[in-house]
Amino acid sequence: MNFPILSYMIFIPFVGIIAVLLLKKEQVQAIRWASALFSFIPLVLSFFLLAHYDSSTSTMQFVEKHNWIPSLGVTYFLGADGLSVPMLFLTALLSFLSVIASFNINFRVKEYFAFFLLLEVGMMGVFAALDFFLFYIFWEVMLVPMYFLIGIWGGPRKEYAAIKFFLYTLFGSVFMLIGILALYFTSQPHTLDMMQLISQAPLLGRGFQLIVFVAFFLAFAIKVPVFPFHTWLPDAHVEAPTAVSVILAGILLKMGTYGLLRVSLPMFPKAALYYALPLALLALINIVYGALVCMAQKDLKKMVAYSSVSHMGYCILGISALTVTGVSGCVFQMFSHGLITGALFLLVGVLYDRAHTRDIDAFGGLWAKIPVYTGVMTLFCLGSLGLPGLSGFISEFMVFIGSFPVFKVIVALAVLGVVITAAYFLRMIQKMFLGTFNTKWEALTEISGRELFTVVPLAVLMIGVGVYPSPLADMIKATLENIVHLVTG
Amino acid sequence: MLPYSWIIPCFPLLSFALIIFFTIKKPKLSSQISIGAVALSFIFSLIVLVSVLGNPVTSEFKFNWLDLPGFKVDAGMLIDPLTSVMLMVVTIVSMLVQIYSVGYMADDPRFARYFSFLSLFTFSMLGLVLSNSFFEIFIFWELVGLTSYLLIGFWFEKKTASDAGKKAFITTRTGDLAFLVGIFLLTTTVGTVNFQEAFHQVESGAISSGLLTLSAILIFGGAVGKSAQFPLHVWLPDAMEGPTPVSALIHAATMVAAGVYLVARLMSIYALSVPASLVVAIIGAFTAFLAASIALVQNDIKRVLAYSTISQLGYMIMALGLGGYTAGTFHLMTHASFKALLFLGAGSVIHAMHTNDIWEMGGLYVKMRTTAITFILGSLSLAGIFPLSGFWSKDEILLLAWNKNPIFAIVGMAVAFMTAFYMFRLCFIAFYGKARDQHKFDHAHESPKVMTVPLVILAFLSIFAGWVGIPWLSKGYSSFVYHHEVHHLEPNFILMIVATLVALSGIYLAYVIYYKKTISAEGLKNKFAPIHKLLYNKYYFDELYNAIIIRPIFKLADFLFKKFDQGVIDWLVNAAGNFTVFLSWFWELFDTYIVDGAVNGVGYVVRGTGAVIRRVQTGQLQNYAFIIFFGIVLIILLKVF
Amino acid sequence: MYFISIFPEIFLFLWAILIFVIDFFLKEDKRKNLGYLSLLGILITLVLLFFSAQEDMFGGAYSHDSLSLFFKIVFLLSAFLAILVSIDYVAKFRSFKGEFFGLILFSTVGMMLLSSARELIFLYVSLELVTIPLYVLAAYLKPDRKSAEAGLKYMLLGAISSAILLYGISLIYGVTGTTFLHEIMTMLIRDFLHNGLIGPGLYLSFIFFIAGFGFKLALVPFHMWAPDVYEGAPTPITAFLSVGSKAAGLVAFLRVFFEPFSVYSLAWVTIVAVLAALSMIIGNIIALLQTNIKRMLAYSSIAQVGYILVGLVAISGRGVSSVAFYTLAYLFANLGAFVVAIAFELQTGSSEIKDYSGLSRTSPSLSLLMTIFLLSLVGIPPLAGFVGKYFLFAAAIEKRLIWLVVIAVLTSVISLYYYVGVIREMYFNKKEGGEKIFLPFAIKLALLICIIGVILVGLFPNPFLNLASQAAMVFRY
Amino acid sequence: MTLYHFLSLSALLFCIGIFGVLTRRNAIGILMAIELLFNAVNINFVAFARFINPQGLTGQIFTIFVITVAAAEAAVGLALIILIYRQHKGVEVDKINIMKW
Amino acid sequence: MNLENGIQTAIFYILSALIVGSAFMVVSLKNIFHSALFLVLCFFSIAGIYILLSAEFVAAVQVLIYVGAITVLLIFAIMLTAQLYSPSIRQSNEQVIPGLIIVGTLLIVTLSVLRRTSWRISTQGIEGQTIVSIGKFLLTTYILPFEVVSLVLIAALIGAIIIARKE
Repeated sequence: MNFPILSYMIFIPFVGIIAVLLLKKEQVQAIRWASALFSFIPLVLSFFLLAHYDSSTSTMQFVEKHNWIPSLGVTYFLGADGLSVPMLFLTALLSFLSVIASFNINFRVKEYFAFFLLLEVGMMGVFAALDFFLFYIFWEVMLVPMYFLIGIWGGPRKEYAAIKFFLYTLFGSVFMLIGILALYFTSQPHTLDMMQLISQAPLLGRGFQLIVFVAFFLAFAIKVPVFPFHTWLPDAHVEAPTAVSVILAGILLKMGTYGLLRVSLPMFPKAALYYALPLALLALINIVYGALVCMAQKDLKKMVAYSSVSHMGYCILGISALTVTGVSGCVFQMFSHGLITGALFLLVGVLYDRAHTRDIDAFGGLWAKIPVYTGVMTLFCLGSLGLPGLSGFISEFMVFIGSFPVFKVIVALAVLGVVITAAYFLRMIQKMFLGTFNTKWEALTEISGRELFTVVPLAVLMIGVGVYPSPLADMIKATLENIVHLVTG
Repeated sequence: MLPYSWIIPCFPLLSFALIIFFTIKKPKLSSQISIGAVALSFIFSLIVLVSVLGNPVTSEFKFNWLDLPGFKVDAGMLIDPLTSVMLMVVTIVSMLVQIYSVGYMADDPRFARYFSFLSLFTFSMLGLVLSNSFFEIFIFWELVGLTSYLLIGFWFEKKTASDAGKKAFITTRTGDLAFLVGIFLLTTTVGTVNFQEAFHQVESGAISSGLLTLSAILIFGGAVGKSAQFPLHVWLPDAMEGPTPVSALIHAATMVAAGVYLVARLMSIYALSVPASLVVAIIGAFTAFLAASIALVQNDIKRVLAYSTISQLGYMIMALGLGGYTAGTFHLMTHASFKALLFLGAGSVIHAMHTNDIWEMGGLYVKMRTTAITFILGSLSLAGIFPLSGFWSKDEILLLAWNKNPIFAIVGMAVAFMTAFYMFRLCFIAFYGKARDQHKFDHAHESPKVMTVPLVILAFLSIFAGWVGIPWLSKGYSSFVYHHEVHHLEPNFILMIVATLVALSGIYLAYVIYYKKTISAEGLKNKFAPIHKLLYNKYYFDELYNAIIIRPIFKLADFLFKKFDQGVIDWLVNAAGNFTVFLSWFWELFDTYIVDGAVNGVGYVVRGTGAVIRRVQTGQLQNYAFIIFFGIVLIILLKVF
Repeated sequence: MYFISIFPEIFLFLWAILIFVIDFFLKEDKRKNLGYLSLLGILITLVLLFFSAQEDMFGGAYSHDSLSLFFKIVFLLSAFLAILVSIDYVAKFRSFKGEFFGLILFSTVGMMLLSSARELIFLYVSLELVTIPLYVLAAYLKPDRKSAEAGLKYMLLGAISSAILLYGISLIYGVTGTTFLHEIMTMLIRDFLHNGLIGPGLYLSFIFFIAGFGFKLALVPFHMWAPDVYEGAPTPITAFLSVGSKAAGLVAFLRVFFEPFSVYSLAWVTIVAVLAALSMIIGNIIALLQTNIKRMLAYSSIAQVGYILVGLVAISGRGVSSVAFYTLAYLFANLGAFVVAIAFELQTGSSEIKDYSGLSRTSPSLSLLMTIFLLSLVGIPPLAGFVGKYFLFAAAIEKRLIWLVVIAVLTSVISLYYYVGVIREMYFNKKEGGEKIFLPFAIKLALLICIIGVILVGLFPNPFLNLASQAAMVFRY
Repeated sequence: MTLYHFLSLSALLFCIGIFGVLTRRNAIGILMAIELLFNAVNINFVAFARFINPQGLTGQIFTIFVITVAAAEAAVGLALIILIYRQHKGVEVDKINIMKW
Repeated sequence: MNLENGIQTAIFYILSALIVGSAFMVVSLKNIFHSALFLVLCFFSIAGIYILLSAEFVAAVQVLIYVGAITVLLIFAIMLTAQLYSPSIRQSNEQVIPGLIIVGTLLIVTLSVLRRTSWRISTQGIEGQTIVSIGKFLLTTYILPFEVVSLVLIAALIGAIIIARKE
């Protein structure tokens, strides 16, 4: 189709920024609705994307390619395949919902929404870009608004968290930059076109692959985050305002795994095979370690944050397996974790807005007071702890079954994570919602319509994917088969 | 009709949805919806049973659910005689329990929610029974676990209740881990998750016996968790914190039987692996004995029943372990009826007395005749007195054990004896003698019809349900539900008589001690004080687990968070700090904000070096000149020479 | 039709004289308008530049080629912006408002000549023409002790460095017997072919050259003057120094080291690479601790030179073009930052970073611009700074200078910290009673130019890249 | 009397000049030392002109330019010194360090 | 070696001794005024060296500009900046020792380098009137720097005025 849908998805939010900037500081409502509108259009477009996507082939679709900086071999090259389409949809959805969820921001509203839309531009771009230069640009563009969003509207230690996030991620991405350049100069003819680079991948020397893989891995690992690089995450997630935590957990973390699938595997097949085991071990650490650390948390939001560490571990495990099922499991996990954790952060925010505390022990017996909230929260917790029938389960199961033949012991150990996850979520539910009602919270009000509206779509999707996953599976299948084939040959 | 039997679980699911979303505020209507739904599923399962009886073959209905290379799942149903029987059991018990609950839960604020959960449970249980693949059965397996969690913790204001729920969920899930890994092992080896195909593969020797055994044992782990077998039996007694009808439905009749059902369903795997089936048998026997012995001294009416349930489940597991597909499932069926009856009876007693402690009851026979009679009938059936259902099924198992391996038979006898004893200890203390707590006694009264009627029906069942398995029947249970070929055991009269005598002696002993009181209970207790203590404290399992598993895990978690996530980092910070101290008589280094995180450690170092280097910038023009020439000289020395 | 290639310089010089003359007839308060006059002069020069022939003159002593064209544009741009922001700044001076512009123009003429100089005497003299006015300008805020100190330090150290340079020149002259670069080249090539090794005398002169130019570039360890002078000098001059004179030093460096010395590139490239690494490390690290924005930018500019040299040491067409391109990108971003600093200083009289707190509340647009400039200096896409750095690193990586690039990227991560420190002040902290920063027309215009430059060069670098790569074609590699 | 003699002389002078630059506290002293530096360079030039290209004489011409520029620099320098003197009532450069670090 | 050479050598050494000695005085004397005077001496002897190198014109310029202009300027400045004859003021800072080390190494290094370098000594000496040829060169080949240096002078002039003038 010649209609440049991807460009529209990327740049309509940008138009939104301009619109917001043109509005007056005082017209709060107008700003809110404008940004809602401009984040809603991409969502609509993303539905078109889903509708028109041809899942039978692994070739890029909705391709747009224009020369941009010939002298650097840079092109404006967008495209989507089975890997990026779900992510684009998720991005559009979560962004829109987060914008709605941010309606309760009353402080420097104009700047807030401007930055937020900029963030959306960046995310969309990363998932659509097929030219490394472009990819890197979008990758970096996100950091800036994220820095501001955390730093201005964040919690008590916001400045620290913000700069930590910025430094960490920049640190990773500069190595990616070196990697990109290295690729550019080793490719013959020199190119930044990911597709061409992939097609040239077999020609790359093993040693070269091993080194450059690490360069890229640093960038992606920090985003995911993989174990030794995870310490930015709790700070950023906890300090960030609700909507931003949603984006952080829902989209940004996925960029790491997306990068691994889009770049690391197909471009460095030999390295991918070489590093499979270490990767799996890291994944194991992520899963178990993250889960265990969750157990020790008193702060609800921090717990959810660490749970992301644990859950992204499954993604890494699936990738390291290098089997179609495992990798599909990874993509499933990316998608469902986006839904579930996004919703969890939204709900945590809902409670925090009312109670102004996130201390798990401070609550108790809330079920009696706010049953609906409890119900929704419980539902998502169950989804997160991998209850069958919800998306979390199917993705974890796929990851396991996909990687079991490869790493029997590791998987057997990783399954422990499932129980620990159950343990800390149930503990949390019990402490907060069950038990005798803590009369301190008499004044607590039930979740509002707007807030409910932000989580219901996520719940629907979560159940939908959990009960009938094949649409998503079919969509990603061809692409992932191709990727895995590229690696394992 | 069979192809449409997917409708059966749909009714409860529908009612669940209806109640949650619409009638949560209308208790009466909700209960009607729920009961109506289960009634409908009952009717349909009846039809299924009939049609299966018509031609007892295994039939599967499936559609593609997920298709990935290496992971292909066909969702669907597997319907064979066992399934049809289970459907009956589940629907009947669940229906009766729900009716009973209308009375029992009458004045509960969350009446509607209660029924919605029950429907959800019924749905999951039916789904589990109908499953045609490892994947599907695991899904429903977890769902019943969830519902059980919700229902145990139904009175969540009670800490004990919510604790019990959590404990149940996590304990069973621990078993499920093994189950899951087992599934991975098996399915990835045979390359399919579908039962039929998997069995076919296994029988055609697609998997080495070692792996088979391993996976079989791992999968059995799931059963151990669900059916509360040793060593994961600890959750079931605590689960009694839930409403009694729930205990009756989930923790006596159906869910806990799921483990047994699983083993039965996978008979063709266990049949092929001798060691695995041996493990199963031993675990079963051991649990049966263990639980029975604990039950001897418990004072909480529900706990006694709970332990008896565990021991009975052990019985069935043992039977299956010994290859008694028929016997095991048969006992499962009969047990469902009379154990449900007993629980409901206990429920109605509790309803009347507002206590669980049998030592506060007594002489209730006069007050609540129906309950008492039905309860005693149930006990008789459980004790295995001719000609009640219990007799036939238990006899079947003992017979099997005797033929296979007498040791198990002897254990079985012992268990039977203990069973008879503790059941009638219960009966005598609760229903005979004089009232111990006069006040409670005065307020006691017979339960309403809506509760007693189910009791009567169940009593009826627990008398006659077993008769379908009378050995002399030519077309009895054994010729309907069997694995591969019918092996019709020759009834063994001596064994029957011995079994009956054992049971009777148990009853007599109880009679002597607790009715006639010719032997003093206290005396016994004191004589065997240590044993009593041990039994009374359930062999200290909870304490053991708490000490060796739960606390360590929390310790570890705490350690990881406190020490590692912050400790290591602190270490780096300190390292940086020392570095700066070593470097500096410069105060800048210390006025930086408090930090944690390796990044800041590095940051520290960087700033430190910065503070050092900047001191070269003295503002002294001539120092600058000096630096310039110094640099030049250095370069010359390095390069030119 | 084309003018002779030196015509723009002559014109600009005459224009400067014109400024001095008119200055006499104007009243003190009118004199700031001379600024607009000199702007006009620069614009005309710019136009003439494009209409002047690219040719050699004076027996190859002067040659106007694509390289000098590019850098002359850079010089004129920086001079233009410097004067633009001075127009309101000169109010600070009690007298000699007109001469201020005149001297800037003089220095600019010097730079333009320097960029065309291919003969060492001429090169030296025009270098002095660049610096001597700058000594004066640095000390222009006479009553201010800092300014005077800056002037003195700059002057004395500058004289020393030019003495060193001269010594180097004398040695080259001794070895080759000529001062014309192309002749030197032929001589050196002959030597090279005759005996491959480099003679020690020649080597010594290389080192002295590096030292001499290193001073102008503020390259570690010859950077010491920069922070003090930048802090003390009038801010527009600091801006001009940080871009104009650096670029001048750069172009001289290119001329000398890429034409005659390229034969022995192996001998000097490692030295330069190491110095570049040192500059990046030291510049960035010390900048972390600065509290004064001018001083912070001084150190950052030291680091920036390091980045520029990363491209230079990859002795290749790509390298040189990347150097040229980055200079342009750096010009816009750095001058932009300075313009904001000047606007702030004019109003509040302070250039302490902590006084910027809460700026985003009182004057959002200004702080937004500042943010963009700083981020461009960090090298965040899609701004000019990023494309520039990308290009530089590309050149280096092509030549397998991985270690250097790794240092570069790591230090740029460090640099993020202090650049963002300013942003943090502006956005995160709030201050009571901060009033809106008033922007005079000239400042507005300057800001506009800079922001357009930063974004345009970032998003559509093509034309600039072509210009740069043409500039690089001057040399053979 | 070879080229080397003259070069050594100039080197010596240069070094003395550097020494002066590094040690003189008085700004004017430093300026003088700088003049020494220039003279050293000049000797180099003239010597090379004499020994390397006698017909070119570039060296001598260069010297003339250097001398001229030196004069200019001296003028500016002294002006600056006077300015400093007015402010500090002294010309000791090590007292002039408002700006550091 | 013939007499002429001998005399030249002798003169060279005398002049060198003068130069180095006076230069050393310049940088080391406590009294800045005296060092200025020694500077004059130094410049004169350097002029002598130029004559030895048969660069008469340069020598003349040296005398004119350096001795005539610069030293006068210097002394003038010294006068202006008062507190001359107070030997109490330390004239050298604490960098003497490191300075000596650096200078020493630099000297040794430079000398050895110059020694080891092979210079292309041309055989023929300078003949005829250097002044004429210099004049030619200045107005032909080196016209450009010649012009530019005038700009430098103007700039310096204006600058000096601006800086030095009292307000």
